[in-house]
Amino acid sequence: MRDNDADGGRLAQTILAHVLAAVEARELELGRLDAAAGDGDHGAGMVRGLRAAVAAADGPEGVAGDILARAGTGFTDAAGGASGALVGSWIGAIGRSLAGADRLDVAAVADALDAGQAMIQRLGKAKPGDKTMLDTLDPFLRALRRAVETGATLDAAWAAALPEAEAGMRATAEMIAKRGRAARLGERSRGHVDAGAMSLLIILTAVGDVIRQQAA
Amino acid sequence: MRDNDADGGRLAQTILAHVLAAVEARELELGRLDAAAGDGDHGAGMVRGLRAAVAAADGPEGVAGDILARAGTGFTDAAGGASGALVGSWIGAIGRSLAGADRLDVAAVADALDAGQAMIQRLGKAKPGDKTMLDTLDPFLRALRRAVETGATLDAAWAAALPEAEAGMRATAEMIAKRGRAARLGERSRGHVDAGAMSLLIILTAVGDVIRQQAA
Amino acid sequence: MRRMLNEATAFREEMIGGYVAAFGRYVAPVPDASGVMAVGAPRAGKVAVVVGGGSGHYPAFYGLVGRGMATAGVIGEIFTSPSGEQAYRVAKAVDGGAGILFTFGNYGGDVMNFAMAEGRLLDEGGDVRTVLVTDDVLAAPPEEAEDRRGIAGGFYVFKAAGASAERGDDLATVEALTKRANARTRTIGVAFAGCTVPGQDEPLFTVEPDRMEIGLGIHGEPGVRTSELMPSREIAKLMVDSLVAEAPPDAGSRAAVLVNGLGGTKYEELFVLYDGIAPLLAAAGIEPYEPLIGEFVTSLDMAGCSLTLHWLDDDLRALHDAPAATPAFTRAG
Amino acid sequence: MRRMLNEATAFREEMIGGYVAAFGRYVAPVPDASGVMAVGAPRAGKVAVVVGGGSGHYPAFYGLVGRGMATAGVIGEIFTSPSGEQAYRVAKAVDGGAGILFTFGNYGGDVMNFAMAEGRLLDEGGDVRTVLVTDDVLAAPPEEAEDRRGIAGGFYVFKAAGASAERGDDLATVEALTKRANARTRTIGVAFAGCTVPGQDEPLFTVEPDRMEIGLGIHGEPGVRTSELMPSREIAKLMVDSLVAEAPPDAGSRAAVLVNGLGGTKYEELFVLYDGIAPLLAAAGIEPYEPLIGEFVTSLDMAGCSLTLHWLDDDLRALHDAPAATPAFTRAG
Ligand SMILES: Nc1ncnc2c1ncn2[C@@H]1O[C@H](COP(=O)(O)OP(=O)(O)O)[C@@H](O)[C@H]1O
Ligand SMILES: Nc1ncnc2c1ncn2[C@@H]1O[C@H](COP(=O)(O)OP(=O)(O)O)[C@@H](O)[C@H]1O
Ligand SMILES: [Mg+2]
Ligand SMILES: [Mg+2]
Ligand SMILES: [Mg+2]
Ligand SMILES: [Mg+2]
Repeated sequence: MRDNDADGGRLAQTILAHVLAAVEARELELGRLDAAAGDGDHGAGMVRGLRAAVAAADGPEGVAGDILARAGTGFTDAAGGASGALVGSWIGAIGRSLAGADRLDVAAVADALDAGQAMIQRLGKAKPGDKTMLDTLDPFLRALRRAVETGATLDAAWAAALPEAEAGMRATAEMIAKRGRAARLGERSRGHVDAGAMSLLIILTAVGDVIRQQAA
Repeated sequence: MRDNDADGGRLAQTILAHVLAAVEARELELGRLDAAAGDGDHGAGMVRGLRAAVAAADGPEGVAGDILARAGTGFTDAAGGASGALVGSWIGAIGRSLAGADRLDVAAVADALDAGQAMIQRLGKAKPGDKTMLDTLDPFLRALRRAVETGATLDAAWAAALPEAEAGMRATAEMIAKRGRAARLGERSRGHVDAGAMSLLIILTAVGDVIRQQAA
Repeated sequence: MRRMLNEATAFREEMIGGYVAAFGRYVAPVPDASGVMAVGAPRAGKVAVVVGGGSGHYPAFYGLVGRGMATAGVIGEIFTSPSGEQAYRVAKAVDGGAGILFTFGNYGGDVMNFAMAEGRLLDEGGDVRTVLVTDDVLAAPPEEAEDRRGIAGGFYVFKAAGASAERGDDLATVEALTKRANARTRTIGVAFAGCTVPGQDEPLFTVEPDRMEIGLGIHGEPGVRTSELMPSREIAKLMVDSLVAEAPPDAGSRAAVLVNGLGGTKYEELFVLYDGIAPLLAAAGIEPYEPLIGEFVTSLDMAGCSLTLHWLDDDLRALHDAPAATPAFTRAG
Repeated sequence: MRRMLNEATAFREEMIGGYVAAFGRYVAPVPDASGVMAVGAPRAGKVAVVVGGGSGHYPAFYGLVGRGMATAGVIGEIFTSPSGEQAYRVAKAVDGGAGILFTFGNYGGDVMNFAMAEGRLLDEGGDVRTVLVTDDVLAAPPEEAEDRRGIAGGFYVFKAAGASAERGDDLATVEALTKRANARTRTIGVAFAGCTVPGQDEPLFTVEPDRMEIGLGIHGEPGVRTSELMPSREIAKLMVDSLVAEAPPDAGSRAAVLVNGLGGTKYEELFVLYDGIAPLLAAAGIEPYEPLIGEFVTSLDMAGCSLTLHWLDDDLRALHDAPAATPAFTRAG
C-alpha cells in the first residue's frame, strides 16, 4: 500500500527498467518462438518498444499512472507490429487507470490490469484460448482477483498469480492460433508456445520481482 | 590404312558416338572442374555439342572428312560458349583437312590434327601453357608426329601419344590460367586441372579406343 | 544467406536514407516520420493514397510511391507494421484536404496500427477511409474472403487507388474503386526456401529438401500446407486452377496477370513458370492483359513465387492503363 | 537453393517461351533462332543493335530489347554464350539495311561466337561492327583495360547504343557513341554467396562464412580476391574509391549511377549500401545523375552487388535520357 505520488512514479520507472532488462535477455528466444509460426520479429519489437518506453518514462516526475501512460505511447510508437499496438496500449491503459486511483493498492492494480486487458481485447478482438498473449494475462488476472478477495497484499497476490500465468502460457503450445499471423496456419500452428504469451509472462515476472523487493 | 571412302565415313560416325558416350559419362565431373574457376557449364556444353554432332553426322553418307565437317558445325551451333566455338571448329577443321586427303593414314590424321589445332589457336589466341585444352592437344600432337616419323601405325602412334596428352592435362593443375574465364583469377586459378584439357583427353582416349578396335 | 548491412538497429534508417538519396526525383522523406511521399505532395484537392507495411518487401510498399500510384508510404521495420503514430504523421504530411485513403495488406499489426492513426485523424475532423488488401486465396476459405491476407495483388490495388486519386476522383470514388480492385484480385503463392532477416544468422524458416510450401506468407511465415516439390508445369496448373475456381462474380474474360518472384526465385524460372501458365489461362478463357513478371512484392531473399489475376472491367482497365512514375514501376502515358 | 523448373534440358526453350508469351507487346521471338527482337523490327534504314550472352542474367540481356534499347537479343543457355550460328540468324532477322552493331560482354566464348557471326555477315556483304563491354575494373589493370570483362555497366552501353540507333544515327556514329559509353563506364562488384544453376544440386561456388569475394564474375566465377566480410559502409568506400581512382580522362563531374543486385542481395540492402555511397560520391565531386538501384544484371540468385559509374558528357546524357520501352526497363519520354 503506497500513496499515489512521485515515489510511485519512480517505482514505475524502476519496474520498466527491470522489465526491459528481462526482455532483452530473452530477445532471441522470443524471436525464435515467433518465427515458428509467425515472422520472427517479436523479440526485436518488444525490445525496441521497451527501450522507447523507458526513455519516455524518463521525463518529468509524475505519479506512476502518468509515467506508464507516457511509456505506453512511447512503446506503441517505436515498436510497430501487432505487439507494438497491443502491449503499448496495454501499458497505456494500465497507466491511465492507475493515474485515477487514490492509492496504489492491490485493488487499484487489479483494476488497472482489467483496463489493460479490455484494451487488448478491444484492439485485437481475440479472446483467451486463441493462442495469444491473453492466455498469459487472463489467468493471471483471475488469480490476482481471487487473491485480492482473500485480502492478500499486492506482493502475495502477485506471487500467487504468476504460476497461473505460466500455466496459461504453457497451454498455448497445444492451441491452434485464431489471431495474428499464425492464424493462417491452422493445425500447423500447434506445437509451439505463443511468443506474445511468453513475453507477457516475462514482463509479469519481472514486475513481480520489483514488487517483492519493495515489499521486503 | 584405309581408303578415304564411305567406310571411313561410317567409322567417323562410330567414333563420334563413342566420344559422346565417354563424355556423357563424365559430364558432372567436367562441370565441377569448370566450376572451380569458371562457370560450371563445360560438361553440359560438351554433351549438348556432341549430341548435336552425332545427330548432324547421322545424315547422308560421305567420307569421314565430310561427316566430321558436318559434325563440327552441329557442335558449334548447339553448344555455345568458348568450348562450343573451339571444339566445334576443331572438329570441323579436322574434317575439312581429312576430306582432302587421299587415304586415311596416320600422316593424314596428323595433318588434320594440325589443322584443328591451328584453328583453335586462331580463334582463341591461346598458346600451350595457358591452361587450356591446348595443353592436352599440343603434347599429343607432338608425340603423334614423333611416332609417325618412326613409321608407327595410327593405332600404335595414337597409343604412344595418349600418355603425353594425359601428362599435359595433369600439368594444367599447376598452371595459372591466361585465357578464358579463369584468366581473371590469376594465382587463384591454380590447383585444379583445366576442364577443357580434361574433356579433350576424354575425347582423344575415346577415339583411341575405336581405332584400337578397328585395328584388332 | 548473409545480408549486407551495418548495425542491424540502424537498418531501416539507412535503408530509407539510401532510398531517398537515390530516388529524390520521385520521392521525398516525410519530415519526422518513417515514411516517404511523392515529390509535390500534398496536392490541394487531391485524395492522398497512403500505403504502408513492414519493410523487406520492396518494391512494396514504398517503391510504389510517386505520380499515379501511392501518395505516401509508411515504412516499418523488417516484417513489422509501422506504428499508428508513424502512419498518422505520414498521413498528416500528405493531406491535401480531399481526404486520406489508407490501403495496405490485411495483417493484424497493420490493421491495429493504421486503425489508431485513422482514429486520431477522424477525431481531428479528417476524412479517412481504409481498404484492406485481401488477395491470398489460401489464407481463408471463400466465405471468409475478407479475412484473407494481402500479398502480391496489392500492386494492382495500389495502382487503381493511385490512378483514381491522380485524376481527381473524390474520396468516396477512390475508396469504391480501390475496393473493387481488391475484390477482383486473387493471388496464390508457393515457396521453396525461407529468408534471412538482416542481422540474423538463421533463416526465418526452412523448407525440407524436396518439399514446397503452398500458401506462403510474405513475412517468412510457413505456408498453409506443404507438398512434394512439383515441377514448374504442375505449379502452373495448381495456381491457375486455384485462381480460376475463385474468379469473382462478373469476372469477364480479361485479367491483368502478375507473376511475382519473392526474391530468391529468379526471372528465368518465372518465365519457365509462365510458359506453363499462359496456355492454361487461354484454356480457361482468360485473356491475359499486359502480363508483368518480376519482383513486385518480395520477402527478402525467400525462394518462391505467386500468380495474381486482377480481373478488369472498363473502369479498372482505365486505372490500370493510366501513367505512373515511381522508383520501382513506370508506366508511360 | 532449389530452382523451379521442368526438365533442365528444356529450360532455355521454356524460359524464352514464357518470356515472349508475357511480353509480346515489346518483343517477338526470332523465328528459328534462340533470340528475341523488338516488335516492329527490322526497321528499314535503322541500325540494328544486337546484344546477347548466356542466360541467368536477366534482365541482361534479353530483357532490354524493345524500343530505344536493343533491337534484338541472342540468348544462350544458362551462363553459356550463344553460338555464332544463333547470333548470325538473329542479326539477319533484324537487319534493316543500315548495318548491325553487336555489343556484349567481353567473355571469350561470346567474343569467339559473335566473331563467327560477324565473319559470315561480312562475307555476305553486310556492314557489322562490334563493341565489347569492358567495365569491370578488377578484371585487369588499367593498362589492359580493353581486356576487362563486362558486367553491370553493359546496361548503360546498351542504352546508349539503342538510343543512338533509335534516333537514326548511322552505323559509324552508333559504334562511336557505344564505344564512348563503354569507355566512360566502370563497375566494381562483390559477392557474399554463390548461385545454383537450374537442375543442379550444388551451388556453383561457395563463399566461406564471414568472407566476401571482391571482383566477382556474373557467371558464378569466384572473385579475384577474398576479404573479411565488410560492413556495408566499408563496401561503399571500397567501391567508390576504386571507381574514382579509375575515372576516365575528361570525366567531368556528372555520372549516372547504378547499384546492381546480383539476385540474392535484396533491395533493402542495396539502399543501405547507397546510404554509404551517396556522401562519398559527393565528397569525390561526383554528381549522381538519375541513380538506379535494382537488379539489372543478375547471376541467378547469387548474393552480391556492384556499383557502376557512367560518366556523362552532353552526347551521352542525351542518349541516357532518351525514352525506352522494354520488358525490364521503361523510361518515359
Ligand atoms: N489480435 C491479437 N490479440 C491479442 N494478441 C495478439 C493478436 N495478434 C497477435 N497477438 C500477439 O502478438 C504476438 C506477435 O507479436 P509480434 O510478432 O510483435 O507482431 P506481428 O504479428 O505483427 O509480427 C503473438 O504471439 C500474439 O501473442
Ligand atoms: N581462348 C581459349 N583457347 C583455348 N581454349 C580455351 C580458350 N578459352 C577457353 N578455353 C577452354 O575452354 C574451356 C571452357 O569451356 P566452357 O566452359 O565450355 O566455355 P565458357 O568458358 O564459355 O563457359 C576451358 O577449360 C579451356 O580449356
Ligand atoms: Mg511477429
Ligand atoms: Mg564454362
Ligand atoms: Mg511482424
Ligand atoms: Mg559459360
